[in-house]
Amino acid sequence: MKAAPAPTGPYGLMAEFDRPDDLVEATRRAYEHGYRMMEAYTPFPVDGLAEALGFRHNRIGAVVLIGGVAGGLGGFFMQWFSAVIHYPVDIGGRPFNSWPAFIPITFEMTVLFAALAAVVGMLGLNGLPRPHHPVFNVPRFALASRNRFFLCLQARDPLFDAEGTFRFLEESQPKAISVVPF
Amino acid sequence: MSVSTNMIAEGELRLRLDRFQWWALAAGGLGLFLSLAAWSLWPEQFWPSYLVAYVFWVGLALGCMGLTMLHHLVGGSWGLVVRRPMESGGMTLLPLALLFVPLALGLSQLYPWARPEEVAHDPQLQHKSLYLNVGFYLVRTVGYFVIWLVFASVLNRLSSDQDRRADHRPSGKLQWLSGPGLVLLFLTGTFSAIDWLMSLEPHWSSTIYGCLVIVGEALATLAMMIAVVVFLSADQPMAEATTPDRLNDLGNLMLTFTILWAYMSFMQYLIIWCGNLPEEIPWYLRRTRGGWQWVALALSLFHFFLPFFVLLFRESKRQSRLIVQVAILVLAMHWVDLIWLVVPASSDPASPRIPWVELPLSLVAMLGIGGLCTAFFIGHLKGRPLIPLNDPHLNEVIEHAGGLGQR
Amino acid sequence: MPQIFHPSANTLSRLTLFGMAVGPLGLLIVSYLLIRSPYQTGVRVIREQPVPFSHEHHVGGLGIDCRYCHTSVETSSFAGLPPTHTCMTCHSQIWSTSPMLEPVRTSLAMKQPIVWTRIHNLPDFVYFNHAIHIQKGIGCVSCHGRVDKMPITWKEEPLTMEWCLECHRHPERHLREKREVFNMEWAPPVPEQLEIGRHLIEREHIEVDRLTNCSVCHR
Amino acid sequence: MTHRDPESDSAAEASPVLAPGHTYGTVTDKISALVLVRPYNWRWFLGLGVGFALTMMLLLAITVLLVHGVGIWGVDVPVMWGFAIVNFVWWIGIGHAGTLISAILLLLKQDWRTSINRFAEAMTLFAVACAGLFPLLHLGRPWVFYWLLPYPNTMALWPQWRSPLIWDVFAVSTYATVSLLFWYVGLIPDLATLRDRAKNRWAGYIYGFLAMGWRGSARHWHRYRTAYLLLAGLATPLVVSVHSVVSLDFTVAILPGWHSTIFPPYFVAGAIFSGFAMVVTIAVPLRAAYGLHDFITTRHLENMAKVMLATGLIVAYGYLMEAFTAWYSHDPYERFVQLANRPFGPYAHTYWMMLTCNVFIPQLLWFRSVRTSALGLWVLAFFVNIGMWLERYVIVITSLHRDFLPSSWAMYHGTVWDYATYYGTLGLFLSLMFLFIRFLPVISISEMRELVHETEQDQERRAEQLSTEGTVS
Repeated sequence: MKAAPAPTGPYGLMAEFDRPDDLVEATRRAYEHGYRMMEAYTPFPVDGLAEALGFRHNRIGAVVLIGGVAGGLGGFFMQWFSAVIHYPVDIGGRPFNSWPAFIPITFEMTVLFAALAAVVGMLGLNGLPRPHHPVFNVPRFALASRNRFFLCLQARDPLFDAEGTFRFLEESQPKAISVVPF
Repeated sequence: MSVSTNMIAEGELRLRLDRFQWWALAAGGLGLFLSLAAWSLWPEQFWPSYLVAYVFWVGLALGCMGLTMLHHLVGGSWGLVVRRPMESGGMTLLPLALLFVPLALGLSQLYPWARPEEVAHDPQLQHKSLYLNVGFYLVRTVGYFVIWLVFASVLNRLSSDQDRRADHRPSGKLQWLSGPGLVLLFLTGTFSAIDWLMSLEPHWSSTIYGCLVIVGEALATLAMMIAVVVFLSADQPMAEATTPDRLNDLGNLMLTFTILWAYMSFMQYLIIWCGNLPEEIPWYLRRTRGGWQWVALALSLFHFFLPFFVLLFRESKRQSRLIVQVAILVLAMHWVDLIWLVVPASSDPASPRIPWVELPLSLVAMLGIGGLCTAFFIGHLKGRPLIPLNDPHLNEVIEHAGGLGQR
Repeated sequence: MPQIFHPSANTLSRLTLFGMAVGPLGLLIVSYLLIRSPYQTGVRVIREQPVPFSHEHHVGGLGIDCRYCHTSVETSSFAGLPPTHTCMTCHSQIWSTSPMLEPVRTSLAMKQPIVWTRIHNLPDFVYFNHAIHIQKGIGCVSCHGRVDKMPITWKEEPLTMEWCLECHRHPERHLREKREVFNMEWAPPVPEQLEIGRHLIEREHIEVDRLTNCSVCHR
Repeated sequence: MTHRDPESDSAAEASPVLAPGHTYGTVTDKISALVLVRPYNWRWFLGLGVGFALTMMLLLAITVLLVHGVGIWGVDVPVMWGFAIVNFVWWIGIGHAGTLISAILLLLKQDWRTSINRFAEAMTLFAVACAGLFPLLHLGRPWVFYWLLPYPNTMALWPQWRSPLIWDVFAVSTYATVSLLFWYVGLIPDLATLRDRAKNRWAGYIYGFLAMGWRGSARHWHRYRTAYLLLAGLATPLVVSVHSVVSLDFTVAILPGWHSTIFPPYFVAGAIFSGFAMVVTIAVPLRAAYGLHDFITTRHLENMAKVMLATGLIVAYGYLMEAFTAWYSHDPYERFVQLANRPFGPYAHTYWMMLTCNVFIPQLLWFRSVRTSALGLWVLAFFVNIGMWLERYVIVITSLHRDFLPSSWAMYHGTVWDYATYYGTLGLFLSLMFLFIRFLPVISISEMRELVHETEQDQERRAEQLSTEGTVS
């Protein structure tokens, strides 16, 4: 992470839209224009928006796979180690390595660790929790969780310049444009 | 996708179908001839092989009927491309009903309860003779076929009716019929599995057995339908109808049934393994010793793990080449599964062996019954539109197809 | 109502989540350590006795054999605590007026045994037999430590099931020749201990596999 | 757009999953108002009060239990598994519908799930909490419950991995954890909505803290959706495994009436059956009390009824297979339990009531008029709830009270404390449900907005298609 720019400047400029399609269109335009440090905010997942931002692959799947494999192997190992190596006890003549009986817990541990990996991975990769964020400084941003769609071009983008970017955003005919202070 | 053509197989597809049908017919004839020879030479080894092949193809026909009715009930775009092949698949019960006749001749070779000298020494079998006797067995089998054939022909007739009509009355009837039909099919499927397969070892019983066999049949049917659809979609008109989304849906269904099959198989094994009761465990002893353990291992690897991991990934379900390979693997393993269920039945639980001689016999029987069924199947399929044209859900399904890929 | 949080809330919330994940783990580690600490096991904790009896003096200094006082240790499950008479064999002659030994004399006079504070106490559901351990070659030191160096008796080992099992699983690490059982100073020649142990297991017919059966100790 | 499609005579079109006329704003306002604006009313207080009173009774029953031990219950040799296990299985079964509705229907892209998944998931959590109480209390010494877990103890002991009771510990705790995660992850965007709309400063803090700073970033949504979908994919087999493991508690024992291979799938079906019945039991009054007819439509009721019919038939299949196999196998013990003791023995009335509630009455669901009548469905669901409790009672008690040794045959009856504990958990469930309704959105707001979006898109596409078809012909 680069150091945050001087706290005097704004965080970025934020355009507000009524319809998800307009936001996707504006985002695509900004990306084509060369903007990279930007983020779109919507009240529900909009198809194609992340792709318009140039974001294609999230690594959640891999994280979950790793979690599941670790949980499954760990779960079986735990049972095998304790029943075969650490304290083998003959129960009803069953073999020490009663693998059919170990399957249910192995399965549960696989699911448990995969699910934990999914949630922790999602939060971690998203950089959450983060209750304070500059975008919340815009009063109208409260509508981002209701019915408005926002595009924020950040000041740390090399292409960003307060006036030019403002004009660029205006061309997408947003409902409003606001400065996002730090 | 255009619905402008009448969707009847024409041109290149028709040629390929004709060719395939001819080959199937030839293979079927050859297979049946060889079967006849095998029967006269090794009658004892022949009957289990014939039963395996017979149950394999009946299972596919029943699976086709069941999935057709399931589709009438719950809808979904997956059924669109496979409905007609499934309806034709259900009709193969017609030749299969005839092919049961030789089986009826071999009952005493197959089933201990059909051998009076064995029953005379076995009080258990005497007790069970109320249910397990040749007469009642045949009556039940005839009953199953009557029910199945009635449903298969009604499903086909109403579906064809729909092609020629503007209103949706036949479709409504189909939907109305499918609920009770599915219940009836599930029950007859269960009892046919008990009669034909479970009673091979009349001392053993398992309450999940019917479900297990039915799930295996449904899985094999899905695999077969994927193969059929990919075969058909090499040419127009099906080339346009078969999108990656459809394959994805069918692949997901196959994944579900793969998991269900593994789940039920494992649960039965776990419960019987834990219980370790003398009346139950021999069933597994016969199937996990003397070479059969490797078959069991192969089943868990190639009937479950490999298809499961391949089908888990979205991309692999959307490539027709890959998914067809998985489907063929599943079909082959379903056959191995049936061999595993049937062939060890007559062996001694203390020292079972794999009777390798039966393998070619089984192949011959598969070829004979399968060739005949396939020829009949293609003949039936050729005469009708490959897509149910006036299905009330057709538009919905087409619309939906656009949105499917995005999730 | 945007921006309701101060920037420090970011750190705070992450710390909270981190605490929720690490907290239980820390608790587990703490309890693991606590439960094995003298606080729970009583190892090396000095307990007050009616008479400050010193094994160091009697065993180390005077060279009295264990069996002089603990008479039944070779034949019974219970090692035996000496009756007051045993003390009096000497203390009627020496230190016979020592105020420290007043409770011993009272005990003799009143015919009431001395009430010692018990140091080694196993739960009722554990069956322990001294005799078999002595007979098969487990030295006193193995469980009770260098009693000859204890000015007042303490517990040297935790006597947890985990600890018992360690020896029941690998008796070869602790076995010694029978003649050395009561020898406080005998220490195994380090590299050969396992060899000696295995030899003794064979000679004494110790079935190691069965030593960890539940019913060996829980009868 | 109120364009009506000429082809729209199918049932799906006639009753949509969302009443027309809603926008992103209206769904947000309407649902969040249930939490933020609606003042406390007497009905809510009454409901919570009843739940609270019963919860106090539960606490009393537990206290008495801790003081006196499980002897205050009706359990004794040979029926050592009484109400505790019956209630455990019943509650766990109810706890299946929530996660199942959410997960499977999400995977199947069934958009009607949206308005019922949230409170069904909450129901799951509360039901699992109630379920978890029973085995713990049944331990006899509940305070050493942690002996069930594998941890490095001074006894060097490990749990008995070959025992289904330990599988249960793992299955139920995994299920509770994953359900909680699934529920919470689903709640995050809604908590953000509540944070942004809270009028009250403290409400803002609390919802904001729980929302973790969710701001609806597109990249976040992308990862969020994948994670949520994967959670659903994990939860689906998990749901199946949990009740399968519960069924293994019985089947692994070799008791007649328990040792049956059909148990795992038939228990799972039974769990979904009773779970959906409980969802209906809650959804019908909920939508009446809070005017949620727009979101919980007739289509939802009908779909739930269809699921109940299907799973009920599987349960009936399970009964049939058990009885048939007992007859077929000629095992005298199995035959006695299945064909003599259950239908004609001392607990015959329980058995026939079970069949009536679980098999006979649900056949009414074949009729569309029953499926679409809220009141009719509600009453029917009530019977199913009772029937599924009776099913577990029949399984647990009739197999135990006449086991292999006739000299130890005995009868079993629940005591006052058994009933107090059972009704107490009902109260706990009710209280938690009422608190949930008051403080969290009962319907997923963000998914509702998504549904509005999809509905609009569908309408647009349909309109386009219609106009192009018009030009062709």
